[in-house]
Amino acid sequence: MSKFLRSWESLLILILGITTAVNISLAPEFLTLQNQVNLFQLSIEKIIIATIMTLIIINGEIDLSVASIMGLSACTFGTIIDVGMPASLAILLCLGLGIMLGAINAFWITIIGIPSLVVTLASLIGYRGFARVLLEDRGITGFPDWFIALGRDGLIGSLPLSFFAFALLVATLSIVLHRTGFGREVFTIGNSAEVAHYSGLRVARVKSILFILSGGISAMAGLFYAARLASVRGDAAFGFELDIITMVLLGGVSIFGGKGSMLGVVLSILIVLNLRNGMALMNITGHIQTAVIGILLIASVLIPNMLERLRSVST
Amino acid sequence: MISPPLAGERSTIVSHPILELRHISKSFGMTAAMADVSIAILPGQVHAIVGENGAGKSTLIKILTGVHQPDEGEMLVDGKQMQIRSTEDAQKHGIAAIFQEPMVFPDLDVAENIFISHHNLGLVMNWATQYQHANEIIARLGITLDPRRLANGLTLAEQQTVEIARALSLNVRALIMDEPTASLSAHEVDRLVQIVEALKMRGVAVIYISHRLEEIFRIADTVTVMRDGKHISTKPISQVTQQGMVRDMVGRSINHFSMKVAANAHGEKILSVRNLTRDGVFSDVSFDLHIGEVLCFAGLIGSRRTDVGLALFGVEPATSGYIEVARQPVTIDSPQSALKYLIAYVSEDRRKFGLALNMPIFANISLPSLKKLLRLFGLIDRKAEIAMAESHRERLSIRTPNVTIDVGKLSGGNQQKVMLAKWLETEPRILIFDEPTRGIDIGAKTEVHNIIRELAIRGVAIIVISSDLPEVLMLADRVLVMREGRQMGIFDISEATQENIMALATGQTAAMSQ
Amino acid sequence: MNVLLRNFHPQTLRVITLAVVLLLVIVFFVSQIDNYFSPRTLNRIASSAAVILPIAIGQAIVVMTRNIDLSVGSLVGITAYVTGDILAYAPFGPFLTLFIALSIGALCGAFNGVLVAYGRVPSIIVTLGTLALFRTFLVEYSEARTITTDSLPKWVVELPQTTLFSVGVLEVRVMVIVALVAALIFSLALWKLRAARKFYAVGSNPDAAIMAGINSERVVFTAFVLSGMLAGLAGLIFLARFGNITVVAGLGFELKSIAAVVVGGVNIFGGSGTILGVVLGTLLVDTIDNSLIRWAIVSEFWREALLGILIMTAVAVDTFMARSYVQLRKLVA
Amino acid sequence: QKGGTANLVLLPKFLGILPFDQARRGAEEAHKELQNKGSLDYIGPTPENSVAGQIEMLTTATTQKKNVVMLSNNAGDQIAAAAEAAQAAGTKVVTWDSPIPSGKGETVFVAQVDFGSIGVVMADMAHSIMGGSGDFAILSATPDAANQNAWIAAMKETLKGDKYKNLKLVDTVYGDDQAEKSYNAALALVDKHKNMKLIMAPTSVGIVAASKALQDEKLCDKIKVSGLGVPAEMVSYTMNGCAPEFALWSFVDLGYLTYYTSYALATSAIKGNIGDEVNAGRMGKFKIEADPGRKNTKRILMGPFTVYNKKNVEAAAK
Ligand SMILES: Nc1ncnc2c1ncn2[C@@H]1O[C@H](COP(=O)(O)OP(=O)(O)OP(=O)(O)O)[C@@H](O)[C@H]1O
Ligand SMILES: Nc1ncnc2c1ncn2[C@@H]1O[C@H](COP(=O)(O)OP(=O)(O)OP(=O)(O)O)[C@@H](O)[C@H]1O
Ligand SMILES: [Mg+2]
Ligand SMILES: [Mg+2]
Repeated sequence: MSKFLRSWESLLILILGITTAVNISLAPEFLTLQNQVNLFQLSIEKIIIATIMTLIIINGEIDLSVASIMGLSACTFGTIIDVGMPASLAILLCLGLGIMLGAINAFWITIIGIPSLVVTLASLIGYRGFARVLLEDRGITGFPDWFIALGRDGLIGSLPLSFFAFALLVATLSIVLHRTGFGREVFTIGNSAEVAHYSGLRVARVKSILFILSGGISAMAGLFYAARLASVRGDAAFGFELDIITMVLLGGVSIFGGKGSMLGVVLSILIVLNLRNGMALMNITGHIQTAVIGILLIASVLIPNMLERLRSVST
Repeated sequence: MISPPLAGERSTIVSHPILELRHISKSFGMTAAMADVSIAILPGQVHAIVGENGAGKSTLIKILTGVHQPDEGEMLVDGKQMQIRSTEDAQKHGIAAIFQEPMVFPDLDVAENIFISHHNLGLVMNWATQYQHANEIIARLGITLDPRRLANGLTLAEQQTVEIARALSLNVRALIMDEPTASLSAHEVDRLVQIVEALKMRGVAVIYISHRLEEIFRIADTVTVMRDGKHISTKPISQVTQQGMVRDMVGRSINHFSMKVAANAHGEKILSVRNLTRDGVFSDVSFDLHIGEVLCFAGLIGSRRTDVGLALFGVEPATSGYIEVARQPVTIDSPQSALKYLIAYVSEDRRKFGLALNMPIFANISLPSLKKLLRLFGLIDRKAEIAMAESHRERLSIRTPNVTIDVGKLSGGNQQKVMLAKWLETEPRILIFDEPTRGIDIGAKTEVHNIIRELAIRGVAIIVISSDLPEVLMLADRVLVMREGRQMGIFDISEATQENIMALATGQTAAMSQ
Repeated sequence: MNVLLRNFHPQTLRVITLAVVLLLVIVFFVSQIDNYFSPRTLNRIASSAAVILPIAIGQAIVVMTRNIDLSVGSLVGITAYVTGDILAYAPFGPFLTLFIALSIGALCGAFNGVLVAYGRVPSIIVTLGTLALFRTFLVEYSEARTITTDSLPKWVVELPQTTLFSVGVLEVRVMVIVALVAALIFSLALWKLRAARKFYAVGSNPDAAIMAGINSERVVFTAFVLSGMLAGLAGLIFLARFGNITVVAGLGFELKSIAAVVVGGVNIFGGSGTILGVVLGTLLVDTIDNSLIRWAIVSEFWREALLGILIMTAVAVDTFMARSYVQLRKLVA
Repeated sequence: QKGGTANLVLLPKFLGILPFDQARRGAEEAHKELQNKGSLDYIGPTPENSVAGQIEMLTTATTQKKNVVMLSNNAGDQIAAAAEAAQAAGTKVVTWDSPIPSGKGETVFVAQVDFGSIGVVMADMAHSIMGGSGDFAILSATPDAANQNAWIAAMKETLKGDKYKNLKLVDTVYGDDQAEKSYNAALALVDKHKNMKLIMAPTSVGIVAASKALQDEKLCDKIKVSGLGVPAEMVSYTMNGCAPEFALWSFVDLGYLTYYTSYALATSAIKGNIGDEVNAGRMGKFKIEADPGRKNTKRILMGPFTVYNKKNVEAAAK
């Protein structure tokens, strides 16, 4: 779109190139197929949600409750299996639950008119609480084999179903966002909800659709999580929201809405995954990993800003 | 702190300029907004700057006040070279500005809005005295505004007066006004002119930008014309004619100023409004609108004309009353429902309600008519979209390298044109313009007037809310006058004069207005 | 009535609503929990809120300027730990210690502030980064040691039980007073200090602030320094209250403080809010939290779910009241 | 047996906490003693990201073809899949401190003490502190902590015994291993249960927080604290009577033994079957046996643990 965005993405490509080069030269195992599969597999649920989070943040909102919806849907799945109902039914119920949880968020945000940060902060706490209510101190295992296989085994090659779900989401959401009328509405509302309203756009409807989608996709991610780990517990997916938001912001999506691209987010996802994987292979602890990503996040905005300023001063 | 200017106090003998720009250039990417401009500002004088939209006037102001840094050239304050890095810096040098787009703090009350950036009022607030001072300044401006009211919800005109009050209270040596009267009506303009006169007496240098040429002739001592970022001429007002000034502005002679043409032949009744009321805001507005007719709403600022427009567009629905479109009773409770009946509304506040500033021109133009561009699976036809934007760019002569740049980067007048384009594209049956020519230059103003008339001829029913009385008289077939939320009367254009409209608008009886 | 309505600042109403909601919550729990309305319970809730209150005030100031500070939790951790560590070597008195804690906090806050105000990096990005960065610093610095009460001077260990004065059976504790004094100072400053009003201005319309000649960079920077300082104060209170400090100290406080701030009626998009509201918001969240764990018929596992629901309800009630008030006012005007 | 090559990873629940650091010291001691030519990495996730982080780190170690990952499991059965994948790729998983509940993917669990006997010890401490009768409550870490849950279950089992018939467990609450939550939870217990005489906290964070809370509220003469704690952190509360008795084992030894076991597995000195014997340097010989607490799993029992009181706590705290 604008020049700045283009340069942001080229910056990301540069960072990605450097990270990959460093990883290849310093971590011999990096390029192995298994490692490349693991690299996605380990964070697959986060990156799936990052796709819809991109739309939500471009829309000028935020959804902090995604990880709690994931947790609650995973725990609901566990509970349903535990009482002996078939897994296929459980899957449907959980997806429905996710959509409902998203709709509850949407209700407070669009109908009552409370800022999404506040609403989803409360539902972050509340939904997680219901996961606790369901499972208390239990963990649930014993899911059907086909379900577990779905989460773990390769569907084509060694790539599991969840990977294709991610790819499909990236493709469709990126077309929706950048090529369709709905996407244009998302951008416009993010830019100025008032202008959008005055232009006859149905602001509440667009927002509701996004939050409901977010609920559904988070529930799906929760199911992938349950399948991959073959077990659920009350703390499933705890704290994932910050990682997801970090990826989206590093992708150049403006936290104030109205700006960003799916390409940027995909690049940023690749960077974060590569970086984490590379550091893990170099035996760097979790704290340092998080700190490095934090520094990268700040630096990726700070350095272009500084360069811009230097340029304007020197000319 | 706030000493009212004393009438009769004579300005000291003018010797050297307070402010001087020498060979200033500034470009934004490819656009050269200012190229090698030099001017000197003398104390006790009103220095008007005129030019077409995008000529670089606002850029000049922003450089004088430190919002932008020049690429080249130097600035002198009191004959000494200075760098002004921020508006704070500028204020320290005694320079303050009223910017083109009013900027208030919605969460602060009017009084705080006026005094927030004062540096010498002491550490501790005294709310009571602050309100008192605010009242004094507001009174001088001749408007009614409660200093305790939050700025949130002020109309554009009210915001502009708050900004004027803020600048006046600063006790400056050089005051820059970028289209201060763009949304004021004649009444308030008169007061402003008086205040400017008084400032002049005290030796304040005033830089005055306006597209209303008659104002320039009223108050300016010197006129500088800019075109395409270049300095064209600086002359004492006595040596300037309107024709000559316009020629300098556009680079050629224009003769076809807006002129009143005979009223259109009206068609059928398309809109009928009866006793439209929004509780506590306006009440009992009733009128009919016919195909091909231009109905103008006149009134002072805050007379709630905009609110009637908003009600008809469904943004702030009316609480009672009756609306009929094409003889069908309708309820309009949202912009979508208004658009469904092919009613469009061009807001007076382009930055807040009109344009998504960080989106490209084409996306802004296509926004309300996006449906036309949708193809299979809801994909947007990009080519058609660009073509749509290009056609408007040509028709309205929007000054921009291309239609893919962000609207926010255009000059104020060009933004206004983009907003007009956006609503023209919806091809409505009923089109409400709220201050349609706010901030656009006379060339373009003529163009807009022509467009409005053309639309009317083509069968669109038009409502124009305008504070610009000459404009009202020129465009209208009928004039509806409002005052404090009430409809004071409707004139046929044949009976309407500036005097009788103002008399109704200010609440004087017809007898008193002789 | 009319005059009353017109002269009410919307914020005044928020505060009154909050107070009413808080009262309702208390009345509810009084009916549910035996012996609830006792000096003892009051004391405990107050002491618990005293840890969060300073952070919430700092957060509120930052939020008023249309920013957010996610690093406060890590800041509390750093101050609590490093101050504890310093005290172990040099058992300073209260004032010097307070100075040290505030300085540590202010320093970290300044780091955030420079990046946000002068580096022009959005605050959520900066503080999301420093949330991790500060915590990592702490983990590296601590080398897995724990600060224990034994290594702390006696006055620190005894601070939580030190009472300033008693009103009947109600003991008013020093830490509660310290937190309240902080609230009072900032409340007064935001109301009365001309410079402090600029926090509102910058948050209300950042562009206008620049145009009006407000040095918004300095204002935003100051907000972060203050937030850091107040987190430092909270760190000191944390240290005194819990005595045992590990690297997880203050984990998750950022969300708690944001919850207190939004419940307290501070506009998350900047420009408005009062410290009194924040005090009530903090008390409300903390009271709900601390009452739920005392409510016998609610199982341990229902607590979080109820907390989420109650926060939502409180905010919704507040929004409704504020909205109907605005409507009422329009009618009257 | 010395001087072999084994690449080992010590993976605690998270970093920065004393007990885990002690385990590291034990492991390093063993690493030196055994003159291992391979590597010993001490890595861990952040507390907020503990579950996902442990799974990630275990998977990475598998990719790196490490021989053994020594895991203090914080992820419950959620890590079983990764552990099974590790085993399949030839990386053994030895758990310590906290096992994988289902035992899936776990080679052997190095148990600090017999989980059943911790139940007995806690019950005994409660019995002796309360003088044989009274109400008490448990303040645990998180509802998800496998080891804590096992100990609580074992204690409840023990309480059924005749000796404890006058002890009444009235409540179980969680402090999420956070100081302020545990502190508030302790005070809430006090308010909720008027006749409560003891808070039993089988977690080092909970026990100090509860002790501090009762001390601050001057309740120590009415209500006592007990459980599992680190002497250095507990010494003042034991000396002033708030927490007269608590228990713990040596984390240094636990790290040491876990290392020896893992090294033996890596160098194929043992297969990891029941009956295999680990020669653990200064600690002597240990046998792999069936874990009585979990079906189809194996453990090595370290033991013993120490009960600390006024007499021995000061020395241990040094
Ligand atoms: N921030 C910006 N970025 C890019 N271009 C800009 C920016 N601000 C102004 N320009 C360009 O500079 C030129 C001069 O604009 P300026 O706002 O000074 O015009 P103006 O004379 O004030 O016009 P108007 O009468 O419409 O207000 C225009 O072509 C405009 O597009
Ligand atoms: N005393 C008041 N209290 C609250 N709001 C007021 C008050 N006076 C005016 N307003 C607000 O100002 C607006 C009234 O003016 P409106 O915009 O309808 O008039 P207008 O004639 O178009 O004036 P303008 O020329 O300023 O646009 C309304 O939106 C209303 O909310
Ligand atoms: Mg301009
Ligand atoms: Mg108007």
